[in-house]
Amino acid sequence: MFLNQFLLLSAILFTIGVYGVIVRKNGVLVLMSIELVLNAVNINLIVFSTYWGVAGQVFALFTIAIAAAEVGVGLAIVLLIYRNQRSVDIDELDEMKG
Amino acid sequence: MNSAALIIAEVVPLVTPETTFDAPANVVFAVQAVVMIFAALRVVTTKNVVHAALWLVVVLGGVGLNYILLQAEFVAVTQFLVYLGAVIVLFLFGVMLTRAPLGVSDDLDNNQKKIGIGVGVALLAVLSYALIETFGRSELTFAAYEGVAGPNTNGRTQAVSDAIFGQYLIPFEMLSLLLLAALIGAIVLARRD
Amino acid sequence: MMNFLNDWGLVLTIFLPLAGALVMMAIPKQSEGAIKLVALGAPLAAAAMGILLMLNFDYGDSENLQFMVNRNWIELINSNFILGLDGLSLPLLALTLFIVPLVVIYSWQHVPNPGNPKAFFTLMLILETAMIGSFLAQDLILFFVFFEVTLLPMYFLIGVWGGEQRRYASIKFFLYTLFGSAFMIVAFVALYFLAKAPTGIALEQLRALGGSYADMQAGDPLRSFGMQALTYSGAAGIAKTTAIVIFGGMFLGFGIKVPMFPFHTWLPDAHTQAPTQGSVILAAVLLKLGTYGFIRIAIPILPVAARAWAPIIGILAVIGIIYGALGCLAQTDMKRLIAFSSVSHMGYTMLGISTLTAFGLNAAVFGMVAHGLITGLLFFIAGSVKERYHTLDIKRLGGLLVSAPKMGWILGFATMASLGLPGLAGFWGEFPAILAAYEPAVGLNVALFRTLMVLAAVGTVLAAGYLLWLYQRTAFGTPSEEFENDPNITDVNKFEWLAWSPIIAGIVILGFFPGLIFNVAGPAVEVIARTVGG
Amino acid sequence: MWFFTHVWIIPALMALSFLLILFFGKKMPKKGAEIGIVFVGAAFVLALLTGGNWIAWSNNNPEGHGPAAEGAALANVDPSCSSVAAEAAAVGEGVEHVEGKTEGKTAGKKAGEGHNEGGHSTEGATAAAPPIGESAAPAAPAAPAATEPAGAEKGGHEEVATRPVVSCINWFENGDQTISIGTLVDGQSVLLLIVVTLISLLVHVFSTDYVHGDRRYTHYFAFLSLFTASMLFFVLSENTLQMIVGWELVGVCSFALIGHWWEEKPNSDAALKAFLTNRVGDIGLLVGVIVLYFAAGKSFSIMDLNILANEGEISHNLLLIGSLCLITAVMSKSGQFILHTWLPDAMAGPTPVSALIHAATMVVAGVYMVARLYPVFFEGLSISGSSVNALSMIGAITALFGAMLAFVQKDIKKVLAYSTVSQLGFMVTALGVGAWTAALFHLFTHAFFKACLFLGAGSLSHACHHSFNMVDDMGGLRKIMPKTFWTYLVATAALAGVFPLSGFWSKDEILAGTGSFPGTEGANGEYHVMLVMLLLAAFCTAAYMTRTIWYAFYGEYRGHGTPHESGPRITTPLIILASLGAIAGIVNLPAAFDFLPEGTQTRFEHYVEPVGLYFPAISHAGFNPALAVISVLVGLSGIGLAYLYFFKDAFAGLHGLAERNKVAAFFKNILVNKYYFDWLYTTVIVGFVKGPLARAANWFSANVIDGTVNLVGKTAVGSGSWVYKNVDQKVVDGAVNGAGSSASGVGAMLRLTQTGRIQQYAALFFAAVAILAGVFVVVIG
Repeated sequence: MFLNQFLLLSAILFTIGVYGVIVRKNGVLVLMSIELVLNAVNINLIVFSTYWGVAGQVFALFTIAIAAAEVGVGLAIVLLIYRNQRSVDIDELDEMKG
Repeated sequence: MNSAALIIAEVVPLVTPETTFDAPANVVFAVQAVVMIFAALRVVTTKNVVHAALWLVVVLGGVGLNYILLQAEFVAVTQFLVYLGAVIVLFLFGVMLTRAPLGVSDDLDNNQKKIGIGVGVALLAVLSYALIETFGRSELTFAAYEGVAGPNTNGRTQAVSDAIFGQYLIPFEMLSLLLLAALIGAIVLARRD
Repeated sequence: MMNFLNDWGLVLTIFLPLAGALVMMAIPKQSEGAIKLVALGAPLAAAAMGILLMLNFDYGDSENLQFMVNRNWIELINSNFILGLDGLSLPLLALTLFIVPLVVIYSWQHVPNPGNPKAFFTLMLILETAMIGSFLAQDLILFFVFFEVTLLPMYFLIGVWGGEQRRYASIKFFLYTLFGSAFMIVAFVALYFLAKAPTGIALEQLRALGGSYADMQAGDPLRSFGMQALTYSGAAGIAKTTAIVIFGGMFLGFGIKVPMFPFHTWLPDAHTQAPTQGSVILAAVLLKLGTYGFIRIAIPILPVAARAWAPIIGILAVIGIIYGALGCLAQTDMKRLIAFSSVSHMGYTMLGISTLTAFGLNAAVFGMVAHGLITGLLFFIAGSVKERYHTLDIKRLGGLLVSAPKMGWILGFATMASLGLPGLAGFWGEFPAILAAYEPAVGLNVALFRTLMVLAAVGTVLAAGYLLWLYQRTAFGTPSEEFENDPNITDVNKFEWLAWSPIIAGIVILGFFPGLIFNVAGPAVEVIARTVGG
Repeated sequence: MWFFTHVWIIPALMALSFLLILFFGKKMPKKGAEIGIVFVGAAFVLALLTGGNWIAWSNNNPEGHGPAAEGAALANVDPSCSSVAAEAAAVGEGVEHVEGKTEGKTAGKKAGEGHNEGGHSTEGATAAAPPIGESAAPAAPAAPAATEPAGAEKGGHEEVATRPVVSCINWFENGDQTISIGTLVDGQSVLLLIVVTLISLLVHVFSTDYVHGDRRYTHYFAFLSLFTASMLFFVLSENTLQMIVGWELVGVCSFALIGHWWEEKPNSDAALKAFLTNRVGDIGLLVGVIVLYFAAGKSFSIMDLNILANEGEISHNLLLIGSLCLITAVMSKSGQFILHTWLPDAMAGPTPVSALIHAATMVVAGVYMVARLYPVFFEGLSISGSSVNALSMIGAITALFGAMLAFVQKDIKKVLAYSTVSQLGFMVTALGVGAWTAALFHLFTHAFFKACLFLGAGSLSHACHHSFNMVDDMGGLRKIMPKTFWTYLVATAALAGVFPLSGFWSKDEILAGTGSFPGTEGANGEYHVMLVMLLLAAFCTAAYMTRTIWYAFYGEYRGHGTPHESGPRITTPLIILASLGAIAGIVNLPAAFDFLPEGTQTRFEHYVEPVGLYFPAISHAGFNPALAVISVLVGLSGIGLAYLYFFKDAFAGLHGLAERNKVAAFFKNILVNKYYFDWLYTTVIVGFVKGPLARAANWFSANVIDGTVNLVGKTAVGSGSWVYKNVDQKVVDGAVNGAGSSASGVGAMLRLTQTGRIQQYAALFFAAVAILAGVFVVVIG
């Protein structure tokens, strides 16, 4: 097997995730896209761990844990926003409106 | 050789491609890769929030599969447990609690599709160019595992645990703190008052 | 004593304010007195430290870094914690240490809405640490870190304590600069990978730095973020085109900060929306990070590219001068006008830099300090005017000399200083820059630069135009009946005196003894000019 | 010697007085006036002492001949100020090329005295070649007996080189150059030193009464001091950089004093106009100084510059460019056409200020600068031997047209203002035609009688409830204000050039200096046009001054209230100035007056005009009786005609002619509207913008240059706002707001600015990352 087949796969996932982050309006969906990105990263970590020793795996684990935390908090925020303005439409978060 | 290559050159001993092509692994990979990509695309394109969550399940599962192919069983297991177990459930709760339209709704994307695509493609192009430039057809050898890995795979898991509780103990503890903080934070945020 | 300074002088100067910030965190919100004391004490301590340094600074040897601190930092990328003070950093260090305490004094009773002095001053102190750090850092990564750290406090200062449009302005400011610095860091990394060890004397100098350079052969990859090392390497081993691209990255990073002509639009918003203290610090110090970066990093490290870029920089600078002036003429808001005048004035600084001559660079350094003092003062006054009149609309102001004579005179003074009146600091930033443009570094297009010189000279007229126009509208005449006998409109109060009189003194003193800066920065910039063959 | 090296004390005194008045003035019993007077008095005394020393210093001059002497004369130039002078002083290999010059020069002077053909002398004076020098030298004894002794005498004086004293300290180092600050003391600077301090002192005294009880009495005196300080600083400058500083500082003082009563918009407008117009000229100053800085081998030092320019070390073109740039500066500061328009408006300031700044001292700064850097202009404009050049042309035009404008003014101060413009034109012309001494001499005399006239006008308005409108608010004050009347009369006569008052002598020298009048010897060139224009100007001058006298002092009182003679603090300065204006002429009697005792002629020339390496070999037009007579006649005829017209009602036909006769009306209009060439100008340039003829009429009445200035201002603001609105806010800014949006059109942009910001930034960010990575990987890799 080649390195690249995994790396390219993760690259694709990553890109898709980015696309999602840019395009999706619904907060939950944005979070999901972020998950995609994180997983892409994890794949890379693991791939290189095959060269580099288990450190890569350890970090992948960390990432997973942190991702979990992030989702937790993220969803909580989304929930809060929803409660405040009855919508999770990020577009309507015009706090930074110019 | 480009400079991205320089970075890697320091850490990756490039391997001469004497091909040890094992069919099953590759076949499996090919299949799940296709599935994953499709699923991932659906995640970001579907008009139904719940479906998106479910497609995400597929992707995450695929990722887990990848880990196995890469002989990182422990991580794979964690992936299944944490993601498929916890995260997805979380997501579904989120969807439910925020009363997201359970059915099809056309209002999930904003008006930046074009840009999104543009950026995505550009990004992909650059990344893949760099990757191909750098690794070309270099083979995947599990060099790092040789030392620790006997025929049984416990060795690797053991190595991982050694690493976590040895070298990376402090980060690990930090992590636990972080999780705690996240927990409290989530509660505080979501608490209705 | 000397040893102590050598080891700790710079570190303390940088981190005393930060320490202050930490202390402040421990103080409860309510006890404002204590907070203000700390807020004033920390910068003063830093200033005292700085004065000690300047007293022990060897002015005969100001082209070399002194009080060097060099510790390992990030071995993996061979980036070290290097600090150093030379003739180029010293004036700017002095400027920072000078301005911040005054800002704090001014804030004594002017903490802008929505109050909360604790947070306000904490941010201010963090900001000072970051600013001083960027002027003293001698390692690209270290510099970058400080450079970026300046963003956050300023972002919050604008975003929380700013005017109506504050959110927009703060985001704009943040993104613009971040955008630029993204290019900058890429340029740095590229240098890290591409720079090679030079040959000849430069190699000797490089080796003399010791550490990983001690036994380098010509052509070895340098793998370093150290400014000195990179300067000695002088972009050896980097193809000219590549060097030009890298310089382009830095150009964006620094040029946006300056701000140079096409990238200036964040400035008026940021200034108009920022609280007075924010504007003052922004104008007085933050903008200088850009120009400083050009002189300290971009030009000496990439001399060849610098020569290629010089004409572009020069042209943009002059466009900035004229354009900024025209922009001023179009303004109806006092603060916005001053902000645009910064664009114009920094144009002179950049023109001086673009000539790549010792004279021009020296003028640039002086221009930075002068502009820092003068525009700082102008923003102070604008703030006080706003506080009294609750508007900065030039049409509605007027008769300031009647309702607040002293403030009117001070405004007049600042105006005169700003339009480059000889005998005041502003002149020494402008005239030498124009002069240097007559004979730019060897190899640059003389005809072009002489044209630029004339245009820049025309710019001085426009400057006089808009500044006097501003002064006539605001200070002369009689106050409009809406402010006829408004009790709020009082003359300069004691805190304002405390904050302003040092600046005024500074402007006059520098105006009559320009040597105070020229002689210190001269040798340092001369070395740089030599590296680019100016 | 002490005085020459410590002359810096004088400006320092005034600066000190400024600070004292500023900080303690309000607390003083006399509100700070006394401080000013004490200090300026002290300064005046010091200046006088310096002057005395200078005369002594030039008298006990070691008899020296030839280049060695000229080099040695520079021994008192601090080497750290002027390297060139230093090396010249150390007489060495630099001598050879000095040789020919000095020979030729002295020879030229002799020839100029002796021979009857100016042409040859000019040749000798400029061509720095020994052969001509030798050919001319022996010719001197063979001159007519009448002029010989004088000639020889003069020659003897001339050969002794002036010994300027230059001392300086290191101001700052920039790059590799050291820029110094210091003082240059020679006849010229000492002269101005005395004039400035004297007039300033008198004005101070005058003001204590005139602006008594003013809103900003203290500030007024503070700025008077500051002005005096800056002017002296300028006068004593050792290098051109210093000159710029002084130049601008006086400018700012004039700004502050013109706008002294800034509550009224017109005043502040006038102040702005003055400052901005001067700024326009300052472009020329800056550029010129820069050019010359590099021309003189990266040195600001006046000595370096002059010596190098003088010895042809600097290319002619550089000098030409430099001098032309500086001429722009002169045009603005010394109110020459076409930048003169600020000067009449500047009369919005208090009258003493007009007298001090806008008549006697500041406005001559331009003249002074030209005189100071004379070699630059002499070589650059190749004044010698030519018949026209930019400087003289501008001067002559200004002199004539300014004088004509003075006719139609109702405001007495405006008359005087235009008269100043015209007289400055005289000086500039003089410099332009090479009559250096004449120019300085006229500067000297003019300072006295013009200051006297202004103060007189002030005294008048003081009596007439601060009105300056002589046509409507004055008249018949002869009896009521005798002191003012007589002083005013004397000064007028001096200005008109009535023999033997000072004005006659200086003006006559200028006229002779044009070298155009047949039989004039030893002038530098033949400037025929100039001579004619100057004569006309002289005529007008005499006439309009008579007119002011008529309106102010004769007829019956037309104002309201009962006027009264002003107090002693006003009249004393008037008397002093008037008497000085009357007698000042004797200091420079023509050399031809050899019936007078030995050593009474051309004292001014002898002490003021430098001789040596740092000054060009100008030659001096001899006194020409015929020309003198003519100029006096011209003056008198001017007075006479005006007298008949106003006093005796002669040519009754002419009275009110303008009302009846279309033609006359037309010509009057021309003057009222300051020449219709403006009209052509405005109609051509902005005609199509103007619209209906009704508004066209307004345009006519507007001063042409004003029109253009406003036009420029408006367009500047307009384009500014346009650029700001469209480019700045839409394009550049829009590019940011709309970043990441490929959507086109403002509508889409607006929508974007309102929604989806966060994600835009995300998009922006990732796009940037992509691009960067691309650059990084592809390009650099």
